[in-house]
Amino acid sequence: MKAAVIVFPGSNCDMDMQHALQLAGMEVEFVRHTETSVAGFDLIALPGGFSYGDYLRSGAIARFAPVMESVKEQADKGTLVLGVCNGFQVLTEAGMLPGALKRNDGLKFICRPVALTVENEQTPFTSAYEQGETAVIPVAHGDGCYFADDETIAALKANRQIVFTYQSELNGSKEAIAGITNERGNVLGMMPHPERAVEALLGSSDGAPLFDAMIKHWREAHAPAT
Amino acid sequence: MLLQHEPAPETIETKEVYKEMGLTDDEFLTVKEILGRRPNYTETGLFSVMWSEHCSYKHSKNVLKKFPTQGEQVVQGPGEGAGAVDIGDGQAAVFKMESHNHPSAVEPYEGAATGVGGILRDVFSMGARPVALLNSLRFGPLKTARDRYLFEEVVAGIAGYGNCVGVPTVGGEIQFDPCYEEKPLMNAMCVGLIDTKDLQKGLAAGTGNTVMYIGAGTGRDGIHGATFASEELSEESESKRPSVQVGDPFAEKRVLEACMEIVQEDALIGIQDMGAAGLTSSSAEMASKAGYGIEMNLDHVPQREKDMTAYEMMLSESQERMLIVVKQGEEKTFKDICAYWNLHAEIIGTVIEEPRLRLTHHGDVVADVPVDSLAEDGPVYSPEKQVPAYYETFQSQPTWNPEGEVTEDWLTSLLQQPTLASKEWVYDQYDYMVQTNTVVAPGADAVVLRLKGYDKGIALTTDGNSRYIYMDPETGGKIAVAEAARNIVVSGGVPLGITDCLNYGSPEKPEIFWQLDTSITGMSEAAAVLNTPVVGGNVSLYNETAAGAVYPTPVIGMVGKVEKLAHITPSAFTAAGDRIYVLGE
Amino acid sequence: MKTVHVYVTLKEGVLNPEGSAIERSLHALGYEEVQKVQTGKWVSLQVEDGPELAQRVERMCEQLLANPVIEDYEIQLSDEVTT
Amino acid sequence: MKTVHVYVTLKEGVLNPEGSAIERSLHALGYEEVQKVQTGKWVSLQVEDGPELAQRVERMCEQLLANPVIEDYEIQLSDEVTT
Ligand SMILES: Nc1ncnc2c1ncn2[C@@H]1O[C@H](COP(=O)(O)OP(=O)(O)O)[C@@H](O)[C@H]1O
Repeated sequence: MKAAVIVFPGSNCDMDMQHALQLAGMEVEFVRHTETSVAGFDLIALPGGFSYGDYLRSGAIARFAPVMESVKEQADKGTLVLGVCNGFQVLTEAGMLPGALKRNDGLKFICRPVALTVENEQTPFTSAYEQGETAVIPVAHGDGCYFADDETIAALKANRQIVFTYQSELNGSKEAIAGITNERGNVLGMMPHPERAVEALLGSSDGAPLFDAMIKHWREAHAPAT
Repeated sequence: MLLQHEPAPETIETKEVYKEMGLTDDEFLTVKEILGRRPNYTETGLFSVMWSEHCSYKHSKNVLKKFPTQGEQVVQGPGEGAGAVDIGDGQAAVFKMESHNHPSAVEPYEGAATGVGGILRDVFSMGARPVALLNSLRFGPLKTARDRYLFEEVVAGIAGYGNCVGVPTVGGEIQFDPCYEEKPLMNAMCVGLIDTKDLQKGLAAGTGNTVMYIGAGTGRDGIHGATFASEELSEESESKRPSVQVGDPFAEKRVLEACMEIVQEDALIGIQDMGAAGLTSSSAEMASKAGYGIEMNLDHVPQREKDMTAYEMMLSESQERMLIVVKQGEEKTFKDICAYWNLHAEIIGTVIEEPRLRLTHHGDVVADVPVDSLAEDGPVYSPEKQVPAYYETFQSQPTWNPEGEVTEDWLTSLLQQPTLASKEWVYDQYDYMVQTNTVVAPGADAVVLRLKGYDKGIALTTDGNSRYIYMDPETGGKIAVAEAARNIVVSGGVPLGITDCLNYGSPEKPEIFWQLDTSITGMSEAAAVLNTPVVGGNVSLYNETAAGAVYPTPVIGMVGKVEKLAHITPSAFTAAGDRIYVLGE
Repeated sequence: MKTVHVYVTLKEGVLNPEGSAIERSLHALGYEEVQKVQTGKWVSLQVEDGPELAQRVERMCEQLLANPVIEDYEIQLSDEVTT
Repeated sequence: MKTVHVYVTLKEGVLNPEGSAIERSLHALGYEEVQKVQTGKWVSLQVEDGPELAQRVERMCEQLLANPVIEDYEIQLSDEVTT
């Protein structure tokens, strides 16, 4: 399975994402924001960080990077897209996921491991978790308060697009949303950093099933017809 | 604008303009002697910043010689942007601590942020990739709104900058005491990793080679910041307000990534951060260390503001800039790297045989001075010292032994002291996990990072207890080093080396100089016994207001090696029934 | 040349914790009479005048300067030009 | 009741990386004619009218709303009151 990690100026979890994807067994290539094609990959990962310094709004400027056209095209074709933290912010700004991420309610940056509930285990990203399972995964963000209007929230619920929620109040997110997918289910955006939770040595490996699930999904899609 | 009409050399002398710039009468006379004429305005500025306490260590140079600096493990001792110790497998840990006290007292957010920015550049200009930031902070006891504001904003500034650049802020220490009211201390430490063979130096060598300016544009920020950092804080600091610098961590991240590519180029001869005294110190030091001179055409310096003078460009402390020297003819390689990262990369000068710093602007030579006199031949003072009366009193008092039962009230009241209380509120705001190496997170005695691909790690800590040092500088100095070493050892590491940051009041006061001198004696002795040589550091003097000086506050930053990940020892009790032992006396 | 000021605020119904934090701080400082504190950003820019200036600026807002999911914006054009 | 608007900007000469980032981005989007992008905050509040309103607001700015070390501010008073 081949993964692309998009590097914007200011991305800073690009190498962490690479490390986690490689540990899971994927082949990884960095793709710079100036590239115009990101075709031929099985997964496109938008890493965390502060693309363009988070100036104006987090993700607002990155969404216009040349590479983003191609990211959208590939997503429309069904390629898996994973946006973590700043990557999630870019995906909402780009309109690839509904809603927006605004400043944390407490107005401060929050870095700590948090307990999440897996709300939907039937996605290509979560099939290695149990429904309702607790996963402890770190957050590290200043702008992680998820907002969407009531209709959008209702639609997210109806389509089971809410994938992860925080178990206790963290940043003011509506419905305690920590991660959502698009309607089709192949684009996931989440504020917590699964790539920081793949080795017990660092405190938690609860993020590892997310990477395993993507590989499982890919294997199933590429299984030789028997 | 004000500086457009610069005073003529005669006026500088007769009206004693040099004093406003921080030179003493004697120093000015020395400059005249060196040049064989009166310096012009720009030249006076060059000498005033290079001979400021901050750049020349004129009051501390002699006492710093006491520190042990040698050891088998030392890869780079004091003298470069940062020191380095060997951590095995051909790798070195590169580290340095630096103060940003005065800027943080005036504009706490930006002061702290740019303090982090500066220390990062010190480390990555050596070619090392920064892997950790630590800090050491001192504030008043949080009783006034101003103290709380300073505390919150300094922490926010550290977080804002480090988080954005993507280097984890993994530890630190904080003390609150009335002596820091209105004069907080902000010391930042950075640790980087490098393959020892790739270690860079700040050298401008080889006649005809090209001097390039890299990074963000130059504005009027922080003009005279280096001399500002060497003066007591006073009402007047208010009028110097525009002299605080504003940081742009996004630019720093780009400069960092560009430098990581630049240092891999064979055509690179030398690289140095434009820190305090910006273009002046970087150019003069690089040339002087290499035994060459530099000629620069200031017309080519990227400028953010209109009509900047030579004086302003040379003294500007705009952030996120580097000076590099590259082989003549190979400039394009470096321009291309910087173009991708959207950074300026301009050819601004040439290395010359003659050891002089010669500047031209709009076709005129605006400064022409010997580089060594700027970088090396600054004045060195041996101030008077005197044992303070308070010390004599303390020493003559009988030792106090607490009596009575330890009660719960005692413990709770101790734990309520801000200095002892949990610092979670602070490190919750720092991204201490980015780069995914943090094995032992903030909250323990030392932080431990693993090295990907190896069964080993590094342990890091900052320590200092200024109350002890105030009461007894020599013993207190020993205690500071010993505490740092203990923190490394209990985390599973072997202490390797020290970077220090020495924060004191005015060295021109004999009691204060005594504190400085005596505490260095104590620290040196402990460092020698523990085989933890001092490979770098920083001195911040004049931490005073009308209300007095801060306690003598040396801070020890220590790096240790964790030889096997299995050696890592957490500090929390992990299972009921485990036995508890007390080791030592 | 025209100077354009764009004021961006959070939409009604979107919580503005910064406004409330400032309000609390002002009260703590003794300005108890202050109410309804709101905050926003403003962006000013200089653009050459032209037939479709207003529309152009509106497009800049829709595309970049504001996020229509959570923000409203207001545009003011003026002739004053700073140098 | 008066509505007070406070506009806070960075002082001249203070680096405004946000402004430059927005400017570059607008150029990349094809609005090449845009220049001198600056950003700032605005704060609006409602205060009871009174003899020293202007001075009171000025003090709020100095103490809290602006950071006089690096920022300038401008105050506008108006009668309009939003509910
Ligand atoms: N300024 C700071 N930045 C980051 N971490 C800090 C800071 N101050 C304290 N900490 C962390 O909080 C923990 C406890 O700090 P402290 O109360 O100073 O304990 P210690 O006695 O071990 O120095 C340490 O792990 C330390 O790294």
